[in-house]
Amino acid sequence: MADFIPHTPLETREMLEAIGVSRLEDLLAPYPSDHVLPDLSDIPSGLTESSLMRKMRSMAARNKGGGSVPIFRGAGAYDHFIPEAVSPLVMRGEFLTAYTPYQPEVSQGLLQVIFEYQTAMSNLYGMDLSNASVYDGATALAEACLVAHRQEGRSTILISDGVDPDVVRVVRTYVEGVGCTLKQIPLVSGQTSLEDVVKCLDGQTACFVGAIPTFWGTVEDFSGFADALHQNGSLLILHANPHALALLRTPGSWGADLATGEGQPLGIPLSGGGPYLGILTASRAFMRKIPGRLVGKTVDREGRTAYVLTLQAREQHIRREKANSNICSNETLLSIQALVTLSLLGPSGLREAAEGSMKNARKLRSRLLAIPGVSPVWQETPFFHEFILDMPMESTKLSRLLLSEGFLSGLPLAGYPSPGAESRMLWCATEMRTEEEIENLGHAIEKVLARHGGMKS
Amino acid sequence: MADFIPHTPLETREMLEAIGVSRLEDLLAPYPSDHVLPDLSDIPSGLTESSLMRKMRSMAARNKGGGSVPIFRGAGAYDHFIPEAVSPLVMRGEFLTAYTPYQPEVSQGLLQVIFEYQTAMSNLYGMDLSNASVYDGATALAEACLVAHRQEGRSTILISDGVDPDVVRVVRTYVEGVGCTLKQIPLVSGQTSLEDVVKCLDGQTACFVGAIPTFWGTVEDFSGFADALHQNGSLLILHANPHALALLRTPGSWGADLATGEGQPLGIPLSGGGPYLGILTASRAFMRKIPGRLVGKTVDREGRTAYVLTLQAREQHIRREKANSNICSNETLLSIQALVTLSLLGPSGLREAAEGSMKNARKLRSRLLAIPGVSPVWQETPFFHEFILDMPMESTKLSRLLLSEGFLSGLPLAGYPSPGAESRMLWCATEMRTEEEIENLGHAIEKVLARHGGMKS
Amino acid sequence: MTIRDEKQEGASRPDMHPTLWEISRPGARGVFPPDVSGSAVFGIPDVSMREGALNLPELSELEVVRHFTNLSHLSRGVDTHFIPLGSCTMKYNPKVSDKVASLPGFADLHPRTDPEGMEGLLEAMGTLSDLLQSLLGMDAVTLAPAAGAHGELTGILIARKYFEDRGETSRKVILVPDSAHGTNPASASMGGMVVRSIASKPSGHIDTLALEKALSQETAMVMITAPSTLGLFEEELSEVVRLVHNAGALVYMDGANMNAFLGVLKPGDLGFDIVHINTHKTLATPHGGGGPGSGPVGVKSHLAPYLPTPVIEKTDKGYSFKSHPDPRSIGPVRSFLGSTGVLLRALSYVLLLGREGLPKVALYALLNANYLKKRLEGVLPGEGPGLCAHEFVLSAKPLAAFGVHAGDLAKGLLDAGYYAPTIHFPLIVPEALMIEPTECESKAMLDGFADDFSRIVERAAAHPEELLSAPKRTPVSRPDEVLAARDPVLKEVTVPGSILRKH
Amino acid sequence: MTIRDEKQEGASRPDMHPTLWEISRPGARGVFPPDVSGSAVFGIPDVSMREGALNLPELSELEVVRHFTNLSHLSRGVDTHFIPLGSCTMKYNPKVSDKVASLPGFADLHPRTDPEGMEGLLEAMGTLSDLLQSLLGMDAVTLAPAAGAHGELTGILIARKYFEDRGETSRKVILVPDSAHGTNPASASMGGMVVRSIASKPSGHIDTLALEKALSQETAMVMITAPSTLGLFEEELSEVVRLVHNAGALVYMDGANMNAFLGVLKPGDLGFDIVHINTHKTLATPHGGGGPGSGPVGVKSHLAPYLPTPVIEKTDKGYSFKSHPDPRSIGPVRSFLGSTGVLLRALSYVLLLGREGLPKVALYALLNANYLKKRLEGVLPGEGPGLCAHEFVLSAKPLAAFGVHAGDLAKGLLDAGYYAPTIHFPLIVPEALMIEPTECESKAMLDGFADDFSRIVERAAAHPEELLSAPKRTPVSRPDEVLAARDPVLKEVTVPGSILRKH
Ligand SMILES: Cc1ncc(COP(=O)(O)O)c(C=O)c1O
Ligand SMILES: Cc1ncc(COP(=O)(O)O)c(C=O)c1O
Repeated sequence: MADFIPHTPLETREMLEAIGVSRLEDLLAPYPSDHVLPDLSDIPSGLTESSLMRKMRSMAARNKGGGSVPIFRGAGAYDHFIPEAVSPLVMRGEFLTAYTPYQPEVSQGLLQVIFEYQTAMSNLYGMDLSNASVYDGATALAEACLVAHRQEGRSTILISDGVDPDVVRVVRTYVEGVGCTLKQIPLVSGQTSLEDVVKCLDGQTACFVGAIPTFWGTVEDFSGFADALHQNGSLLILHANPHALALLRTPGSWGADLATGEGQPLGIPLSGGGPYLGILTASRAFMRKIPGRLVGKTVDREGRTAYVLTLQAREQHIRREKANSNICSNETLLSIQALVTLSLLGPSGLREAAEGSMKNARKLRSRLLAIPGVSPVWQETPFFHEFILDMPMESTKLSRLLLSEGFLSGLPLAGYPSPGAESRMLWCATEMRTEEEIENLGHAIEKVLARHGGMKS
Repeated sequence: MADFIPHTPLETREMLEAIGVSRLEDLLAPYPSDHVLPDLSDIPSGLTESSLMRKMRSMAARNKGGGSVPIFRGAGAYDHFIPEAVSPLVMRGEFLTAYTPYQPEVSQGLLQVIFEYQTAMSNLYGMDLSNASVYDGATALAEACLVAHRQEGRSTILISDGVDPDVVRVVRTYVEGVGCTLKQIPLVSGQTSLEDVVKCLDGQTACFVGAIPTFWGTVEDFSGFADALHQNGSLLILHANPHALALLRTPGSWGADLATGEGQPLGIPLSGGGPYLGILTASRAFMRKIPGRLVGKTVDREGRTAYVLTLQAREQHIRREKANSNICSNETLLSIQALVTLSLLGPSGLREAAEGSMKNARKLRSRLLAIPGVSPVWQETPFFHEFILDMPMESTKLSRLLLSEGFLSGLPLAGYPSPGAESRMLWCATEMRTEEEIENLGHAIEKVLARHGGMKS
Repeated sequence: MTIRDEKQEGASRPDMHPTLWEISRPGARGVFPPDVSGSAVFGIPDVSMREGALNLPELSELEVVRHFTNLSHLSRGVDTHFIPLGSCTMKYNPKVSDKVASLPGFADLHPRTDPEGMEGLLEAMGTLSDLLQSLLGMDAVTLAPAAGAHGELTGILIARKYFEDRGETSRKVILVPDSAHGTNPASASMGGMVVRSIASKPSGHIDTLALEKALSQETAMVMITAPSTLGLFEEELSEVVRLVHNAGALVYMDGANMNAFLGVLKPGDLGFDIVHINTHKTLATPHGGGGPGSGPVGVKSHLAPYLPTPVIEKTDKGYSFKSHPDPRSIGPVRSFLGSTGVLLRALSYVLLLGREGLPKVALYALLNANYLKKRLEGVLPGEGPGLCAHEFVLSAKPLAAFGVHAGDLAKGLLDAGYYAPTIHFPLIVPEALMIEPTECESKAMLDGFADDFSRIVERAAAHPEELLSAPKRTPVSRPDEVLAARDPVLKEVTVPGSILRKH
Repeated sequence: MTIRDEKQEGASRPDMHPTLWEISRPGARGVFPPDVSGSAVFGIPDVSMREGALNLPELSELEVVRHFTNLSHLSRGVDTHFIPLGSCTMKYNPKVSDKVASLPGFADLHPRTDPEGMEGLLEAMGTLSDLLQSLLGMDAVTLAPAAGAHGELTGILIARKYFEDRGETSRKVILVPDSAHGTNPASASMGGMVVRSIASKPSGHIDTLALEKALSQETAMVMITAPSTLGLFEEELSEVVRLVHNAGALVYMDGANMNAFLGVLKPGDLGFDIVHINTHKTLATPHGGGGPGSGPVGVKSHLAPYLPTPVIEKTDKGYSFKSHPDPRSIGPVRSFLGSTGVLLRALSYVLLLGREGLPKVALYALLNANYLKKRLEGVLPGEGPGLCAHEFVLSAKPLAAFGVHAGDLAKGLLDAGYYAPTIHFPLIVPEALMIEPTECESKAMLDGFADDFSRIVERAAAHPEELLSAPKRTPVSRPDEVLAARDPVLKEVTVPGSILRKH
């Protein structure tokens, strides 16, 4: 019951007349007549706005979102605090319904915001520069690997098992297309050993990829990695959670050539998985080699500060098959969202949120370890706001049972590669969790274990 | 945990120095020292944004809003359709956080919108002009009565029992302050008899007030009222539901001198009772006598169309104790909301919504009358989208029971003046109700009656 | 038809945006309401049905969205500009408060829901009431009034009823300082009282002797704005209160300027019997271009029985409507409980700030006002070197010699990228410019404003013609107000779609 | 510091708004995150901790709100202006769709929630998938790709895997008409394929003979944009499809222009094996200043096994994740299920329009394009008098004699209050201006645009200097792009608060 077509019947008639046809359907003349106006009987009738809202509200009610279940799961998407001022600013029609700022004179607002986003990401990652975004964290890392591959044509990508296995799968999809191979470096107590990496280096090594923190929550020491890689003519790529970089050592400071990340933790709603924000930063040496849009500062004809899309010669619309990437639409609105969030929090707010997450993760861990049958996987390995525990029940089953108790538990690691295992769960607590929620979760687990018995208890 | 104070400690120090004091508290010197910095221990500590949201969400969850119970209640506040485009437009910061447009050069957007609102209300009520709003429908009617009183200094206000008794109470509060008396005209089968009115007319009659439709849902015939009143030197004031005027004869067409209404049905959320929108319209003769702001069209120095606040000599900031009213802040944002809603619906949409309400009200009435023990109060009196029924149970009790079944029933009329009564309910159905909801309500009533027994069944 | 962009050269500022009626296209449709099936025979006699067309705009949804989005660009709010409007407290309106008011459960709650179905709202309103009671130092609070002026009227009616009940029916006079806001005398009149104006001393303070002379058996109440509209705390307030009470009258505080006291001074402690505050000033609820506001009123215990209905009370089971309100109540002053959408924002603000943040509001409001006053010292004459409260008044009188008035300075400030101060108020200061920075503006903003203000005053003396033709950088230049009032055009009378007929 | 208003005289357009870093005030605070108690000793060795300050802006909440609100005024969107960008389908983005995506249950859903906790989302995505399958006339659909180009890459990888599985590993060539969007060849390269460009006929249509010659045992796929980027439906499409299939290759449809077909023509019926669409064009999801988009891909049954994971399937219990995806799948192309926030908007759009509204989209898109084409006939040369599809291309070449280029006309249109058409694309038309009005613009808007366009072209010939100095009514004039690229400044390097140091 909506079509967003403004025409009155009279206007339609006048326009058809001006064109010189008599019916709307006459405009289909260039199309193959045997296929036009196909049967649409399998498409339902249009809904009014209020019927649509009813329908979608009832679908939404069948999901267990953070508003109905406290979230103790992370694994690449995090329930962080989003200031209420973010949405009214980001959703302003001027930003929301703008196109890519190809006409700079009427896009200065957007261009300046992107420029500021690039600044924020450069500073957060400790890197020289950032592009204007790519699709998500996984594709950001895949694109970075392709930059490394193109650099010297080398085709082996070493990747730490600390990187999210699901991200690794996306990287695989991307890089195998151009004939690269991935080689995974196993973790030792949740950390990548430099020796293991060095052992794998050869003339085909394009890069090594590490994670900050790892998928399993641990924080690594990448001392010496950059030197070893650079000596071999290989690049260091670090895939980092931008939220964690409020406290953890930056990719830039570890000597990374390229650094990527999933921007979702910076004020972007969980939203069932997207749209998220692919962060891609680099050292200046790669300025003309990275994919994606870049906004630069310049002056207009009267010498006023002005912003423009720049270095477009890297992009598909100029370079076509020789472009650095095929990316065209990116995630601009989400980059604005991340920027607004960071501006509202400021460095202190971001740091406090990260510290709050770490505090809560430690409280959660203590509470869970107090449950008989729950045991740690690594005792001493430093971690950020996630950690693995061995649970006294098959993890997928435990997760389901806890969901029906009203909690989104840690991620069941059944089916995950090592250190995942049938009975293990990857737990997370952000600054959004309260002591009461942690305590209630503890009780719920105890209740569930008592009722259903544990696998090992 | 918020104070919205931008100062850094350094800035505060510099500013104190410039002023020539050493501590912030020194700025309190002009205040009586024995009272400054009082004990605030009964005020809780500040909350972070997320704690506030948690607290307020849990309060909100203890209310039964339209999202959790279908609303079959009206009686002055209606659950009409509000297009989703309304809120993002009205909540734009430029409108939301603006002050009264005293500086027209930087308020043209706001002024034009108010001018358009005045146009929409004039057209809807069939009146020559509208002001820029007053507080709500009740105070609008009270202000209109005061206009009538000031006109010739007459002090009797005849008011039909068709007017919402709660609105009448507000009018009483207002007019008794200036020494007027209210005289109520009873209804006959839900309608005011012209004869009854004429009988009451005398040299002290300032005006007669009728309602479109009445509080009890009925639609009246005001033929002859204007003439009879005008012959007596009295005014006709009609208090009309603007939504109903999509279909019903307008105050202007009945010959009203002033017409008022509650603007809530025009796209304003129920919001527990406010802020709502007081509509006040008039014939041109009263242009300089009505209260409230007026926006007029004029030209700027270069002859461009421009809008300004005009005829301000009526207002308190110029005329002080001789002003037409004390009103200063009004309900501008709500007037914008009503205008945006009307623009989105257009005349056809408003008409369809009103017709939808009438259709649903009739379906509801049939369904309820099919329940044994439920009986009509008036059989033939025309009605808009509300009607009274005699229910086979004390109405306050029935209402409570139905609320716990998940329905906001008709308004219990226990305690209301005639035609209200212990067992009567004022039912309403807007276009938002579905056949399913009506049917479910019917079942719920049957269930409740069966379980609890009816008073009369 | 081209809707011109608002970013224009001054020399060729285009005509205004067309109105909704000018772009209306008969037959065009926007949003469709719910589709209700069934017969359209309603049994209403023709005589009671609308005759003729309903002249509302007919537009597509996109046209409506564009119209209002583009018009919004032609207005300045706190979200876009510094608004130094004295007596208006244009502070930041937290977005989180908007969110709270829009929560399901609040926004979709029918005001006549049975009390069992509105426990959350009653708790919210009861809590706000208690908090205000404490902050105001009063014994009871009503949240009903819809704005400051409405609070004043409520206060007047309470006083009136109070004296009637005491048999002192001759107490019909309300004394109001001449520096008071226009709503004070207007509210008194509306409440059927007689207004007497009390001249202020040259310093702007209440003339205590004049007041004493004016007090009589007929005096019902004295309305005092505190701090005054000049931003001054009455030197002799305690004496004034004593005199009024001795005369058997009540003392009312217009608390529109409560931002100067919030958390640092309780009106009740000063002896006031009644006080109203403006949530849309002190408690950071948005002004919305002129409203909605909300004007809670606090009273001392002797006046509590007179508060308007409905009354919320705290019982051991929580907050609920008082089922048997005091028969002495003045009755309801508006429909329903209050502007709860506004009051929820006020509550959110108070809860966010808490006991730590609330006194900072007043302290920093004083800091900003005094700092800016200092920075503008010597630029234009003001009240002298002492400390002001949350705002201060300057006089543009020295510029009159150049033909420049307060209003012209205001226009210059518009061009400089600000909203203007309040002008021509209070009436007792010739060519008044009343400046209130609020606690929310940064030192950087105040410094920029002071620089621009000083520059404008300098140029006003040197090149008055420049200022007289300001503003130049706004969508329109000065509108012809005389023309507007001569034969007022108060609504659009264009035939729908007129602007489109060009084609 | 004064943040200047954007409404300015051209002659004195002020410098840009300062950046967040320029107005940053070290020590200032905005919003506080949740307050978590407990020890801040975390057991992380110093070597792994951040060293040095985190250089992010420090501002009050109000400063942040003002910054972004004012910056928004410097950008044009569909909500403010007509955006006739060819190949971009800048149609109205329904506000109700934004609301749907923000509903609790959708917006706060963790992507790794157990399937039992995301039944509603799975139903939504499954339903959209089914609807698209029908509208595209394909046998299976993936919603994973994050944009059109991402859909293309997905399609390329599917084709590659398909031929690998068939043992036809030599099929590595992708043929792409030279009128194609840059993403087509770029995606092919990224998928490890070899790109060959096919020259178009002067008419803009595919040169079938040239194509036939190019086809070989090495051809994996031919990528065809339909309607083409010139707004033309390929005359010999069925022949082309036949030839490609005969050569054992696949035919890919770049469906970015699907708005011309929606509900009136199903790509599957035309013989395409793979098609992607851009929800941010055809299905009215907002472009967001450059993204997010979403690029669902439909395939015929022989390619269904290759679709990326995760796969949603319909069972008798509703929609669920396929627990054992086909081992032939190309694997995941992004994290999680898809850009569900975008896809929910696309679903809302399709459900609102339904079977009645969907074909109207294409019909009115054709109506608007053909009407505007007619109105501009004779103003600049185009493709000739025949019917176009949803857009058309003009060439500004005749103006080259006056030194005026397509880009200059674009700047003139900015001054007239529009966004510009797409320029310099497709590459095969010299001085191309590609105009796509979409179905959402009114006749009045198109008439105004046609008048202004014609006037600008006229003045371009008579007074080229005027156009060469355009735009004049925008916040800045033409930026120096050469300077920008010479030694690129890609981030703010100012010391925080630099702009404030003036005081
Ligand atoms: C001192 C003073 N009193 C009263 C009022 C009236 O308040 P309202 O506009 O909310 O009615 C104002 C409003 O500006 C004011 O400044
Ligand atoms: C014809 C065509 N193909 C592909 C694309 C790429 O789509 P996206 O920007 O979503 O990656 C576009 C975008 O403009 C296009 O116009």
